[in-house]
Amino acid sequence: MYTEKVMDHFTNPRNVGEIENADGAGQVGNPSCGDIMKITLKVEDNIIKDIKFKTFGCGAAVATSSMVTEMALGKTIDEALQITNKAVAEALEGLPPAKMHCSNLAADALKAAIEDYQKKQNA
Amino acid sequence: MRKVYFDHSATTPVDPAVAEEMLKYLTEHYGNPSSIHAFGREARKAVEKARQQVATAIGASSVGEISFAGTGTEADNMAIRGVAYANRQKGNHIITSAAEHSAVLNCCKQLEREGFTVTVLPLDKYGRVTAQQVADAITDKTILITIMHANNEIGTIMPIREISEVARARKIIFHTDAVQSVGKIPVNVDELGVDLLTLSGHKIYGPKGIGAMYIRKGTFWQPILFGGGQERRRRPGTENVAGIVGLGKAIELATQNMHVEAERLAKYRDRIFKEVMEKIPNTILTGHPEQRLPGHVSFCFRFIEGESMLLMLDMKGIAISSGSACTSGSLEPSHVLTAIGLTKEVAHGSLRLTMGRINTEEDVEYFLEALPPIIERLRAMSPLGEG
Amino acid sequence: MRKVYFDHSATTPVDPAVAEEMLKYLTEHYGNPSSIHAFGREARKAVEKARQQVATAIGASSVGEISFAGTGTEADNMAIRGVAYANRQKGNHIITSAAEHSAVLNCCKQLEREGFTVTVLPLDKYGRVTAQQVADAITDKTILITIMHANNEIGTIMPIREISEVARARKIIFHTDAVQSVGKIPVNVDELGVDLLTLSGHKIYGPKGIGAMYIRKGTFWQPILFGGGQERRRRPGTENVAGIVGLGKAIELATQNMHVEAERLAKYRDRIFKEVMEKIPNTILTGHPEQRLPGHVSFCFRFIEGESMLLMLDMKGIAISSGSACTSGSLEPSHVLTAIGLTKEVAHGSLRLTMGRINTEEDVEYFLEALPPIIERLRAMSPLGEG
Ligand SMILES: Cc1ncc(COP(=O)(O)O)c(C=O)c1O
Ligand SMILES: Cc1ncc(COP(=O)(O)O)c(C=O)c1O
Ligand code: FES
Ligand code: FES
Repeated sequence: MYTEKVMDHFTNPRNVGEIENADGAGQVGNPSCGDIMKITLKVEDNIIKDIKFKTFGCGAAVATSSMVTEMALGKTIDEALQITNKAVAEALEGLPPAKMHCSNLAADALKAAIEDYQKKQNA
Repeated sequence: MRKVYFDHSATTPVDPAVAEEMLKYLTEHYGNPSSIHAFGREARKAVEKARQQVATAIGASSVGEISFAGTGTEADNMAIRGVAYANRQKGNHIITSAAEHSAVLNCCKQLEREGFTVTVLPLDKYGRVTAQQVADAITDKTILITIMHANNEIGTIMPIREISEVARARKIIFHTDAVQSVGKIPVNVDELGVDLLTLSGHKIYGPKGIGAMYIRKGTFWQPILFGGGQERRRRPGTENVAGIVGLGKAIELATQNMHVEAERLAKYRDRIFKEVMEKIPNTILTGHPEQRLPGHVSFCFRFIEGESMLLMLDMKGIAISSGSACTSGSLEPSHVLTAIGLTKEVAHGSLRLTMGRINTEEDVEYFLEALPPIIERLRAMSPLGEG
Repeated sequence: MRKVYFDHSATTPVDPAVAEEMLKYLTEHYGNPSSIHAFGREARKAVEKARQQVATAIGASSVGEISFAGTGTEADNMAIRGVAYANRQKGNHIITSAAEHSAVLNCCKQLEREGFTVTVLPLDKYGRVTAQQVADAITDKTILITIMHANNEIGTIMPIREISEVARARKIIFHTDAVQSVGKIPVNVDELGVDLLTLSGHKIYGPKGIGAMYIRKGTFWQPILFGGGQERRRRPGTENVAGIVGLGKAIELATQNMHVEAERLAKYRDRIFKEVMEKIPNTILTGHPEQRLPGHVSFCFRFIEGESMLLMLDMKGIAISSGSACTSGSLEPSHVLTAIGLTKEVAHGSLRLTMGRINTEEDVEYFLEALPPIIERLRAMSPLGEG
């Protein structure tokens, strides 16, 4: 059902947790749907220096969260904003069709965290 | 790695003695039971022997009351739609429960589309309906009551006897889906007081792809598939001889060992309940604590999602299932779990562990060691909860 | 005593290689394909492999066009009733032939009871319908044409390609029952030009109790059984994994060996026809002399009745069948035999001999020796004829 890459990220998820006093935080999804993803970031010189996630969801949800944090880490804000749902799914060597919505959540959570960071910067 | 199969309500391995019987009817006695030559007669004999085995196991008074079908689902379709169409002149109202399997619920939905009216009775927190609820729902248009014997997801056993008394008193045809109860707890059509009863081979160490319907003599009914005259014109198509032989043998074996096996599995079940509830906080037992199938354990763990649990247990070699429908790509959690009053959020964290013939005490211990760290790990990853 | 099985159109022995594959999925890889744990994934893989084997064998462009069913009969019900119900808005007229199996004819009869109109095309003396007959029968209410590929009783092959061209030109959905042709003669859904095609495992050295339906992508259709979401929501119920695996393997084997085997059996067939017609007077060859299935031989012997012949041959160890429906307790002879213009009296003396993989030249010789004295004996007993 899942690719090896998905299972790897599910089994050994990267960047699990929550950054205290994060520069940006984003949460998407809702528990009654069975998917919630929360991403927190640390940004220095416009570069994502640290990123962590927490996820309530299926195997695909966990793996996409893990993957999106790995992809975003070390990137500039602008680069990170370019990460698409499709790119996350591709980096995982594909997801079952029924699970594509889980990858949507990952990129959306990242975007929400970055927007939160930008809002705080502009405030 | 140790392999522990804890998903007997999903399906069971075919008992080696059953497989052996079946094999003979694949390669050796391969005749078509409708043929009158020696090969055909041999096959016919085997089919009729199996029919007798099923009749005996469920206490039917005659073999003529048993028909074989392609699956438990088809047997449910036969029972429900066959009664509904045949009794359309008398009325169009059907009573069922929110606990039913999709094989029953989706037949009822189809009948609604065809102009029938369906009352789906709500469940109490243990997953039961009462005879009183049924009595209150009956109208003078009611032609069929269909309530399952034991639930697949939460293991709860329904008070079928009480319900059938209501149905009898009002002269309404009563069907029970006994797919999960046959071979695990006593099932006798007269003691239960049912007019129709359906069962499936692969839940009782028989093969997949064979089911059976009991129909009490004199019950108004008509077929739902059309073709040849097999199964006394009740279900057309060349008989699945090996499957039928397998079901016959399987139901015989299951009922023979039932009491000893039920006691053994109930002990495991109660131990798991006790230890898990003690060790893992924020756990909810689903279904009835006592009125449940012997080998059936079900929980919801708060703050986590079923599929992730399944996958992690799978990596430990433990095969188990979840009522969380996330696993099937839909975001709807099990209709049974929400019907017993759980929020969707909680229902998403459901786990169903169903033990059977191949399980041992060691399996139980292995599971009890494996589970807590998995729950802990997933909760640490979860944005929900107290963490 | 020698045992000669000459009833391959009724059913076939399961090929040992097929049985071996199946056995693994009964006792070892017994998971439910819907389960996401390792046991379930193993079963899912096997089901999808078999789907590919079926798709390849009949030239379907995608595995999504193949659904498994419980029997050939169920597959016919799915195809015919599924198309009829789904296209009810467009029209209510169905065209079929008098040659069809009861699985098709009785679906059509049921649809008539439900308000559809059915045209049953008459047959020529060989048992065929022509494309012209079909064209003439089409009305602007026609939603489905269902004509079988090869007939079970008389072996005649229908001009499916020509008929499908007519159907295409008029944009009418076309189904063929290929239960008897698959694995015996080339069957390719594109070359035949069909939208739906049905087949059955036990006619091709696979198990009984498994069938399949091909449905061309984009064809309007709806399910006829209700329940879980299996088979892409086309056919609910836990998949008969071992049966599906068996069908997949069987269709692969049958299509691999088809040409060599067809040649071998056609030789036997032609020899039997020649010698019997020479040796036994008052014999009528039924079906088409050339446009027929390779291993399929059918006659009517005047002045005698089928069941008596069958029983006498059976006593010689020869398993064979008769189109005489006397065998099922009704006095009506086969509808196919009367449809090709035989009188009831003649039709009663029918014999069908269908050869297959397990038959040898010696079987043929044994039969050719056994038959004449039996016919002679029965004719001597008969009040009819010249005697
Ligand atoms: C032409 C034809 N169609 C349909 C069927 C029905 O198949 P099954 O026996 O698998 O239901 C048969 C054989 O019985 C047949 O010969
Ligand atoms: C309660 C209940 N009814 C019906 C069914 C359907 O049986 P089958 O899978 O043989 O179609 C099942 C199992 O899947 C079940 O648990
Ligand atoms: S989180 Fe529910 S399907 Fe992925
Ligand atoms: S003569 Fe007895 S059934 Fe036909």
